[in-house]
Amino acid sequence: MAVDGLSLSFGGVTALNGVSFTVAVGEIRAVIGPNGAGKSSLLNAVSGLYRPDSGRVWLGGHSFAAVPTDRLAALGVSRTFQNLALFKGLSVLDNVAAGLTHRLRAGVLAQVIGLPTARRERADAYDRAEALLAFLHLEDARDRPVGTLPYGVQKRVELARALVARPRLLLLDEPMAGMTLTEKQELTGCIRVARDDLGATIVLIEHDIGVVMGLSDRIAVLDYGRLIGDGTPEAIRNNQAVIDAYLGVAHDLEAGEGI
Amino acid sequence: MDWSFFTEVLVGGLLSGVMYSLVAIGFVLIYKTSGVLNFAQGALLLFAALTFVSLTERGLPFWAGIALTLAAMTAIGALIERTVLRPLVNQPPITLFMATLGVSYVIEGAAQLLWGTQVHGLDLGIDDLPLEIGGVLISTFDLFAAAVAGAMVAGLTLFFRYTRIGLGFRAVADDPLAALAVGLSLDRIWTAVWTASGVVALVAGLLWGARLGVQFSLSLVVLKALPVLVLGGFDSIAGAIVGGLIVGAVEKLAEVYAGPLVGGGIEGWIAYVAALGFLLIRPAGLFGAKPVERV
Amino acid sequence: MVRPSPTALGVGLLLAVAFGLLPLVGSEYLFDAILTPFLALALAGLGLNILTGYAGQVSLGSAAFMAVGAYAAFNLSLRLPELPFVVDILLAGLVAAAVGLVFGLPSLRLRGFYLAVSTLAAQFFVQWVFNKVGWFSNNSPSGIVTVPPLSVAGLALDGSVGRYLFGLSVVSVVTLVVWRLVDSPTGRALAALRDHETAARVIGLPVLRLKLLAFAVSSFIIGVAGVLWAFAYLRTVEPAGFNLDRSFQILFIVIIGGLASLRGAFLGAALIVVFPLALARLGETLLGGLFDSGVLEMSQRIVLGLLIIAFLIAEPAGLSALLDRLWHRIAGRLTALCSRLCPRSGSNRSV
Amino acid sequence: MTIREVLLSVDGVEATYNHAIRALSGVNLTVRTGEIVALLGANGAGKTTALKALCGLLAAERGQITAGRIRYDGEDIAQRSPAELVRAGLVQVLEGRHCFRSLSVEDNLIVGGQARGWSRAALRRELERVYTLFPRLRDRRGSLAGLTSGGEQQMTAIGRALMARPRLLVLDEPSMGLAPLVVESIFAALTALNRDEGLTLLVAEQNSTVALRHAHRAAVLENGRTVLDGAADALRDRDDIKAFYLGVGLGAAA
Amino acid sequence: DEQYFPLQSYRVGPYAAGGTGFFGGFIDYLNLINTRDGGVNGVKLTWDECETQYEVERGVECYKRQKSKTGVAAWNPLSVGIAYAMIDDIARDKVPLITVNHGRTDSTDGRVFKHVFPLLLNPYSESSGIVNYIAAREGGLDKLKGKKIAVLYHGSPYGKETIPIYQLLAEKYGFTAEQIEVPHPGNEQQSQWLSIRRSKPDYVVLRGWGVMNPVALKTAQKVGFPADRIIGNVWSNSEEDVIPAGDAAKGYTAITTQASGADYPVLQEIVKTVYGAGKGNLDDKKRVGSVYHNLGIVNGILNVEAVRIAQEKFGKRTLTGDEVRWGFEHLRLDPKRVEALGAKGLFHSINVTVANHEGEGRVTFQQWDGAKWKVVSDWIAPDWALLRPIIEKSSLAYAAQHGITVRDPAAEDASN
Ligand SMILES: Nc1ncnc2c1ncn2[C@@H]1O[C@H](COP(=O)(O)OP(=O)(O)OP(=O)(O)O)[C@@H](O)[C@H]1O
Ligand SMILES: Nc1ncnc2c1ncn2[C@@H]1O[C@H](COP(=O)(O)OP(=O)(O)OP(=O)(O)O)[C@@H](O)[C@H]1O
Ligand SMILES: [Mg+2]
Ligand SMILES: [Mg+2]
Repeated sequence: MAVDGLSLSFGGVTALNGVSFTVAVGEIRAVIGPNGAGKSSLLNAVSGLYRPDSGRVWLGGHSFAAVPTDRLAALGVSRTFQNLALFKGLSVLDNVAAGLTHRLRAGVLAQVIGLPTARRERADAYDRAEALLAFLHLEDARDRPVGTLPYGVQKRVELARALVARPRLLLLDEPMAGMTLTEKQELTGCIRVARDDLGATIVLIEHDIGVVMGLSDRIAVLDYGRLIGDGTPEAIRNNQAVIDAYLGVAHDLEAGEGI
Repeated sequence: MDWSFFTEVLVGGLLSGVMYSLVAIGFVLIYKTSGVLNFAQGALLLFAALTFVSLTERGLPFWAGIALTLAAMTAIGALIERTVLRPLVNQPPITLFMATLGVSYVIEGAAQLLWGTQVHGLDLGIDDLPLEIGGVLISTFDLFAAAVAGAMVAGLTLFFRYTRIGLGFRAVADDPLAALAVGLSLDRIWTAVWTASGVVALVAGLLWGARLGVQFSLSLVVLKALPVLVLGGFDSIAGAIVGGLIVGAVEKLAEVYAGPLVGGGIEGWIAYVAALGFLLIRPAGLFGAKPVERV
Repeated sequence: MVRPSPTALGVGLLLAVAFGLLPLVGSEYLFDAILTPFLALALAGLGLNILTGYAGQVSLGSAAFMAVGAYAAFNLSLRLPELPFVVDILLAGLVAAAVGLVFGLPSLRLRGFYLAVSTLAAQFFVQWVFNKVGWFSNNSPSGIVTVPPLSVAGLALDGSVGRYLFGLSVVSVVTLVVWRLVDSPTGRALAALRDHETAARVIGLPVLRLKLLAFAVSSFIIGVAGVLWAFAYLRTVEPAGFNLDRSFQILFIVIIGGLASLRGAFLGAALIVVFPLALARLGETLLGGLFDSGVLEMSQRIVLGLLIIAFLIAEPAGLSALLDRLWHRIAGRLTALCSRLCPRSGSNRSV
Repeated sequence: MTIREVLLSVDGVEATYNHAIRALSGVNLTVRTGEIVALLGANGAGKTTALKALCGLLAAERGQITAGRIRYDGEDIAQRSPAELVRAGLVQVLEGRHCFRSLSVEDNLIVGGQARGWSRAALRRELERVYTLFPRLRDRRGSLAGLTSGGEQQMTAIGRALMARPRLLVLDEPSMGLAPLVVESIFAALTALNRDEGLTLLVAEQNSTVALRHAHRAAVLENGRTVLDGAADALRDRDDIKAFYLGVGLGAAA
Repeated sequence: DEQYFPLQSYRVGPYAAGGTGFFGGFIDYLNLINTRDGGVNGVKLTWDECETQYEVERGVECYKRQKSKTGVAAWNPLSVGIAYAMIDDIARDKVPLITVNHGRTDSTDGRVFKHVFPLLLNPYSESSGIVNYIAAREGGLDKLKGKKIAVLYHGSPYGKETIPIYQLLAEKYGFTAEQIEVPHPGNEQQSQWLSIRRSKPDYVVLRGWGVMNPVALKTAQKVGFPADRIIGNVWSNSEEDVIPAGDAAKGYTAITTQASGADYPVLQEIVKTVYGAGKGNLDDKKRVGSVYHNLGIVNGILNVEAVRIAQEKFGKRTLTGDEVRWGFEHLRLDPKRVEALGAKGLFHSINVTVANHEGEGRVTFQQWDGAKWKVVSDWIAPDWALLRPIIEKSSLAYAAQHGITVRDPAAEDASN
């Protein structure tokens, strides 16, 4: 994936201002920056929810001025949202399995009648969903409607839904907000596994610097819609512009101590 | 084409439209503070008109009748807040919508139980003799109604613009839980709004009642108000008046000029179809707030 | 499945009673005044539930689709008498689905009450067409049509029991299909759409197709309910019978019964059909001598309104959820009691 | 620390949702005037529920308190409406950024001050105070809150609560989604308010490191029950306790 | 012995005014017979009300509920929709169905609709009666030539029913009929009346219902159309239709089969015997003698007399429905008998036969003077000869469709 000269503004506000950077295959790419810097807007542009004013988005060899959201899943891209976007009325399992629905080939009638292909597909989907529940330790919540779960658990369900389709590109918008340290650590592990074993390329927005530093291969830093830094965690940690705009004094880093 | 006739139809349509706006305003008030289509508005209208007529028929003078009816509407507003809205705070709009349906049953039943099912005449003392202006007939009654509606809209618009209460209203509709958390008195706001929409119902009920007679069918005038609402936007008072004008004009012109081609009677749905077509271009009506959503 | 679940057992028992026992013991009044309308309305509720409960689109025009189904079946049986009636039903459903599709198009852009009010266009337009175009009512001067006696596959079903059994069979089959549908990935996709449209788009669900599908399937079922209404229940229909009140009645069934719950449609329909009758009967026997029917009726209206509110307050998710909760509580008590009496036998419920 | 009067006491509170799901089964908590108290616990421990319960907001979520007592400022809050509590200075910042979506950021703040009925001038002053705390909000004052970024919404929600000039500010996960600098400045500002104006704070936080650094005392919830209640510095230093209840040590070990 | 009248009444909803008046009058008359005469030849009259709200399904439910009682004499639903829905069952259960002043026009042909009785008037004869009245006002049927009559009808099956007959009458008498629909419920008629104002008809026939009537009169005033050139049909002729219109209704004229007023002896007796004993059905005594109340009373007279006539033949006991049907088929009340019943001037006469279930009722016209109705015409006879062939065409088609063998009146009369 890559973005090239992406600009986007809302009325008077410039959310993105000529942002260009690339994400290599198999990389964990973090995007950080102060609040309102345009991180989420970037993901939204990449997933077609916002239409950039100028610039292009490259996804797996295709270039788009505006990414067609409907084709996103088919392109192997999945994402999570900053403000939970779960299907509240469905159970955890169904939420996760929904991530696979676009793969089903059987038509409505076949599903209703229960043709063998439809049944097989469906069973497959649920098997994979169950496997992910196990992976993210969500088995206990399997049949609960997600609306009644604690915030942190809902975040994990969302991640599971994004992972279930084995995306080639995974866009994560603050997946660890509202989690305890233990859970963050667990999740960090999961994200690594997703990259190493499932071969996903990952773009990660996160405010927990400890997590970001420990997990990512390269970090892009946004401020007021501009890319103000781009490089390895080490380089970023010592980039004065980034420190001024975002990191602040050193002791903040202890937020993610232990990683 | 006969232009003076055209003007007459147009003016007549616009004036009828204002009558629809009168009803629509009541809906807007409730929608603004709870995001719900208040199905009981028709029942409120019936109740208000019926109460007023029955009181004056029993010999009460006009203003005493108005005062007593107002008191009744306030009581109803408070009662609804207490028994319906408070327990259902923070529920999805569809649930509240159903609850207003329940409320409408209760009010309709109570109104008729209390005052009977008879048809009453209502004379507001405004002669409805046609006024001829430049060859175009205009109804004095409609002019009067338009003036009342105009005054009401102006008053409410000013009220919302120059008081902070309007802000509170929108906050409640947006997120009742957060509104509670910041200390807005939902009980007072809701009571006030339901009472206000009761007052609007009284005004609309009197004007419509003078036209139709005070009877059960009065509650059906809400069907005229619904397309007005979607056209103008559910949450805009100005929208209610502009929507009313448009609906009235479209309806009359369509019936008079297109009606004969298809056998007439299209007035019953043309407003809905027109509103629908319009919505496809502007999904939140003319002045309605677009839903604010982002991920 | 090795062991039948309690749900399956319950449904089986219910069907056995409905098909086997009731026809033997029921009276004409029971069939004609209670069960048949109950079945037709429950079916309509089921149809609307797909649209409103599962796909999250509120419609106030259901009665129009019932009318389309009823008049389509009437015209099919009148004009193509050689077609078997079962085919008529399917075709009538399809016609309703087609009309539903057209009036579902705005849902691609509109939401919430804006969509709801715009479905009223269907309500009024369809009623107007049936009133206006004589062809639909076979040029009956009054627009009222009387349907031919019901007969399926050479079997005359024009008695009360026959019509009831016919309705019951149709409802059973459709319910089974609907159950399969909502349980299928497509059904889940509809619910996903309802809960979060953007997320649904992002995970690759065909949002537009799904919405239209919901409208089509829902209208199909409501259309079939219209056929039942006309052929199994009233046998005489007029456009005014499919008015806005009927639409509200159906919506009411769905919401009071429980959105997105198959049981809900039946519970809601039972409430709406049986409750007013029971209330009327009760009022008549208790107070009939004291007040006239109007006063009783008005009091019933008030009671009904209060009940709606009370139910909503007790459980906004509808009767179906209310029953679940009661059942939970009773089951909980029973287990507690049971474990006190016979400490070792654990019970594993699945609800 | 000198013993000060108890501002809030929660006594054996139990709560359920929908008369069915039990969320709290014995929460005890005391907050004294001028204190900063951290409420800690894993996901689903019941922090949010406890905080909603003590602000009278549970009913709006179809929850109910089934046992126990909550006293604020010496009075039982069972009979008080949320609006009265706000007027009495008990204000909560809800979990998950409940902004008024279709109001501008500034209007959100103004609504926050409505319970106080500020005069025009006082309102300006209060707004200024919030804008100084969150300069970002000043830039975005005219935008619809629903369209602003996650962090901006969180700032709006906190600012809105401050507009009511609370005596006891209850914060549910205030750091969520905020950049580290901002978290730091918020806590710094709140601590300053606490120091200078005696603002009492009750903070539920996952980010226990930050929370414990600023808090005087902390309580830990587990499965809807208070399992620990003590001075924050003690907790901060007791790695075993942290490891057990908050799971901090585990990461270090891994 | 008892004879039972199940009443599918409606006292709630949009048509409550009509329902309370009509069923009130009906019950008042039955009460009078019971208290004054001790029933019909000693057979007590009983009844039950079942509220329908004018809804078909409720009417059907009431039918199923009430039919199980013994001694059902006749059904009187006062609703076209309910009547239609009952026709099959009625034929099977063999009980007469009375649709006074309304109902299926073709059920006038009793040879096909054995148990259905649209007594006094059907929509076609009503239309013809109205045209005849207009002709009388203009000074003869030949004066209709070149005139223009607008028919403003309610946008419902009921309203539409007379479209063909007005067309036919227009062709026959050489006037133009402009038929204009008012969509249900009719609370807005600006455009219709503006069209009328433009086309300047000589008369407007108001074929309204419920709220549509006062609105029509008000809107007519608004566009300056004189009320005395508006002629109302039989469901636009009540006090409830004009009172809400206030002054706008002054001069409005409407057809009726029964005059209003409480001066007729039978009404006086009801006031004295029934209301005097506190058993009157109307809450508001002022409505005694109103149009709907009087229609109810006339309907009561017709029902009771049918029972009486049937008793002559079958014995003075509880009759079966089919026996009462026979009574209706021989319901002949000439003006003398009407006078004996204390109803002289209230209604004219009736003459039901096997072939003619309507009974050639005559109509009169009343004008509203702002406070009450005043009769302004003689008893006018519609043009039955013109209508009969149309009716038969329709009824025979129905018979063919439903496999009904058409009865032979001569044979029927001979066999009895
Ligand atoms: N749909 C929109 N309409 C108007 N303004 C928007 C919209 N989306 C984003 N913005 C504005 O664009 C800017 C960038 O927002 P964005 O959500 O991308 O920030 P962010 O980097 O994700 O911040 P945070 O860390 O707080 O989530 C913000 O100032 C925001 O208010
Ligand atoms: N509206 C609700 N309906 C039903 N159950 C609920 C509801 N809200 C919370 N719960 C349940 O109550 C329990 C406590 O949840 P709560 O949200 O209070 O935890 P928390 O400590 O705030 O968690 P988190 O750190 O994730 O915010 C959980 O088991 C949760 O599933
Ligand atoms: Mg963001
Ligand atoms: Mg929480």
